[in-house]
Amino acid sequence: MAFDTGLAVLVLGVAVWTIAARDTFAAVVGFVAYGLLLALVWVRIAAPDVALTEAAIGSGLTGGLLLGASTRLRRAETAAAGEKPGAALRLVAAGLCVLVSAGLAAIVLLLPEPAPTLAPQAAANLAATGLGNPVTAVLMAYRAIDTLLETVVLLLALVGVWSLAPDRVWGGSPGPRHHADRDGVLAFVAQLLVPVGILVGIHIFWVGSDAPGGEFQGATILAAMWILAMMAGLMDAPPVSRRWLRLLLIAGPAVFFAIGLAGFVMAGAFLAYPKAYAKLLIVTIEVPVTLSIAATLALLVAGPPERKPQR
Amino acid sequence: MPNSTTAGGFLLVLAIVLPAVGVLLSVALGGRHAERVALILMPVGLTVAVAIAVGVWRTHNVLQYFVGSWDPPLGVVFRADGLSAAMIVTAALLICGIGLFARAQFPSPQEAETRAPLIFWTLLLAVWGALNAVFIGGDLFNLYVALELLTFAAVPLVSLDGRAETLAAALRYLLFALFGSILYLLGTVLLYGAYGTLDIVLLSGRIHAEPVAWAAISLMTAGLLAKAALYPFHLWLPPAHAGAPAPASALLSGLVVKAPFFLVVRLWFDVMPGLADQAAAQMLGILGAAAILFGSVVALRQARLKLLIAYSTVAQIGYLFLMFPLAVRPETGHSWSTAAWTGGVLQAISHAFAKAAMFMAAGLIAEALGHDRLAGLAGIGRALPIAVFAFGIGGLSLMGLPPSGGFVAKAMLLTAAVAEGQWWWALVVLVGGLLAGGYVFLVLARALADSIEPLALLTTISRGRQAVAVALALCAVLLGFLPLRPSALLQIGRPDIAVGGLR
Amino acid sequence: MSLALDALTILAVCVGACFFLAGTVGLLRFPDSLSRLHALTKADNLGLGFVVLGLLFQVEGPFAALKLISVWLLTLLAGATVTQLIARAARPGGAQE
Amino acid sequence: MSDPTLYGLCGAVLVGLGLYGLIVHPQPLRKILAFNLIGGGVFLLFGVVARRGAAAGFGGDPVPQALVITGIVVAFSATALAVALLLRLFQETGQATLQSDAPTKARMDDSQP
Repeated sequence: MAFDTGLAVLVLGVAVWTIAARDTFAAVVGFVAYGLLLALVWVRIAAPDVALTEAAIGSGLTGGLLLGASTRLRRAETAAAGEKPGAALRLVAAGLCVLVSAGLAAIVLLLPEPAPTLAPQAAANLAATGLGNPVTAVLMAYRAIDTLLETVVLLLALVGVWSLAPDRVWGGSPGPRHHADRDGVLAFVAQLLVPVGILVGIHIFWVGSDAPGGEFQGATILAAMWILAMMAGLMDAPPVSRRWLRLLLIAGPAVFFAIGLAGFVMAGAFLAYPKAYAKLLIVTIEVPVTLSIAATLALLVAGPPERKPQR
Repeated sequence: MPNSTTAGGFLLVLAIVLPAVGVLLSVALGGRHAERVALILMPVGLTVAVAIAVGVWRTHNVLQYFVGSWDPPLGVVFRADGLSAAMIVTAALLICGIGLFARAQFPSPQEAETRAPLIFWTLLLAVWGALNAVFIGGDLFNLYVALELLTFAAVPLVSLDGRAETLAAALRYLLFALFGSILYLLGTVLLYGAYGTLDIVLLSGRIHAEPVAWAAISLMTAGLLAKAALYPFHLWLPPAHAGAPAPASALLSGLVVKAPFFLVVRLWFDVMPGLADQAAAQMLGILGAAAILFGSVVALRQARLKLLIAYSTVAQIGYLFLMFPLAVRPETGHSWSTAAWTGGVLQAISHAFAKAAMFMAAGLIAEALGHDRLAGLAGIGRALPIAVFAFGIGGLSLMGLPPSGGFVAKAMLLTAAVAEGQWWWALVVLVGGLLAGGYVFLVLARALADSIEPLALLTTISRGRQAVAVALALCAVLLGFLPLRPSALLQIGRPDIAVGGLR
Repeated sequence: MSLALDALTILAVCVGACFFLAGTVGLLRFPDSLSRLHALTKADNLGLGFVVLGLLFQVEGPFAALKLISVWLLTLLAGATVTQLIARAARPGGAQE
Repeated sequence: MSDPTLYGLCGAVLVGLGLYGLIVHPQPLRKILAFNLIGGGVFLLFGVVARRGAAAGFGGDPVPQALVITGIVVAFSATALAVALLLRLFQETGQATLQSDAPTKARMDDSQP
């Protein structure tokens, strides 16, 4: 209990810092710490799968993205900070927010006892999916449609990011070219870390069917390794018009749709799996989905094309 | 309510899968083929939409699909009632029209892939899939994913031309939309915490009038209002809708803002039927009235055609929310509540057609003149008569003059307001109609005036594109021939209102 | 036996915590970036080393032990790299591409 | 007070804090940051709901836990899109603000839609 109270206070403290800090860069650093602490909270409330996702995506990828943006925007940020609204408006806003928080807190205290839960149903149907991790069963079987649409959401976000490229660089590569400094620290660490990271990513993905982990968490680690390799200059970001890249991006959702539609024939419904092959089919979906998500996440961080295509 | 997949339920799956697969194909095949993918899918998707409507009409019951054969609350259900069917058909017709209209603006490149066509055609399909997902979603979290899908498909359309002001408009739109989504999600969390299900039908059976439910519904409604750009959350809409390319404006103003409205209707009439609070409904009505008056007055003062039309969207969205104080009756089965409900939904549909037609006409005018300043419109009525005609009959529906869908919709709201003794809403409807007449005539008077010097058009505008605009405007007119009473199709799937409602 | 192991664990983790504490104090109190980094990395690497050492007495099987040791090694690697990069940026004249 | 309730209260405060940041910060990047802060709070509330539903040998209800994973990924993609828009806006105008649109207005009048 004491630990939990301390942790909650720490989370709140870092959150206040993130909002109140004068410098945007400092606020983002606070946000990264916030994400890591939240991951710890997720472990405390018995959600290790979420903890992994929060640490990898919520804190890691989002933090990296925002850190990069805040350094690029540093000058503009300080200029824009002057437009802060007056004290009266801030007071009204503070009042409103206290009200919202108080209302939510009251509702948390009012939540029914015993709490409604779908855990028994999720457990009862677990055998039909061949999986051991109920969270993966929800993501890949019971509510597979959410995950399927999710992969399309990710793809659309990437299309949206790419759409921001100026026309003259369309088809080119995202971001500045990072030149490899073969003796540099970053290149050294990338050569050492990337193979290990890929192994860890695959491991996290693979154990996901029975233990904490899964395609989103594994894919994030793979994406991070790709980003590291690009930053160290070991490999360049691919031009966005490359056919293999496009196919890699859609492979996951495409296989997901294909097996989902095959469910009409095999199991009598969209996204249904015949019991005997359920686990096999789920893994068949998860492998390309993991690769596609990894590529999408890495390219989302890399941003829109900025260099002219070389023809 | 049947408790398993109904015959024809697979059509609902197709309504989502077809556009989504189209998105994947466009990305994989690249910008040279994206247009073809969309053009092939348009008639197929339209057929599916009509088939869904026919299915709902013939069985006089909801179409339902249990995804993966999992029963709710564990699984996710797609459901199409009469309202969904009407919206799906509207969306399909409009998407087909917008697709045909956009061909000249986003042609497939001959050699290397170019940016704008790839993005436009991919996102057009994405918007379609997302809209269908919203219209048939039976699960609150699945609807959240569908809403996000819609946001990510719609926002890049705003900044397709990459100008600084459209980038700013897109960013502002995205921030509002994300704010709306997170509030919606928060409400969903509270509902699950209290009732242990996200399925709309199960939830409607378990929900009580208690603080948790009030808080959840208020949060979700507030979030959806931000996405629907109801006053005072309208700030993002005019620059975004006016700055986008014409086909995208038609899509955004005609369809995309209707999705959050549709979900507010779902929440108020399906998730908590009979629980809705009169005071809260009056509040929504007041915001709607403010939107009508504010949007119309600001539209009158615009110097640019597309901004004028965008502000008119702000006003017309206001009408949608007048249905809440009139249709929300704790004692259900009152025939006037059904009339107001139907009026609101009809307004959403007829505005979709009319506004899309008007944005298309404005786009053509701007393309021909090289600008869309109202002051320089003189003579355009002679040069582009068909486009101006489309604008005019679209405007008919906005004013609520017969024969038009807007007339039927507004007449129903009006009669309901008078019959229920809430005459102040009737006043708002009438004043709003007058103001709409003002800004439509403002444009028409300028366009039909003779120009002093001969008008030099930058390009010739094909008759085909003008015809698409007219066709959509005529759809809005055709809706005006619907009988002036609650529509039977729209009532399918809502037994609680239909009891005493259908004459 | 298990009591002795527990005692060893507690001892090692406490020593590790002391290093963390020292490192944090250094981070807060030292005047410039380079000496802050100096305090932070030395202390943290040793601190985490002791914590991992302490936990090694509690693990079941060699695989879990391997995992713990690789956590330490990876942190060392990441810490060393980031320190290098920050130090380079903080050096008079700034980062050189 | 059990620990899920404690974290539930924490989540409630986080939502309020983020909301405050979203309203008062003029810089879009800070708004994006605040949006992520709210997201963390909402997800935490969902996690508390999951923890309260611990049953059938599971430490928490797996359904909300899975939905949170989906939500975190959606929030990340939203952040990526918003950041990309903001950086592009900065490239074009040299500013990173949505408030003072005075210079853009003048151009809007004579630019073609």
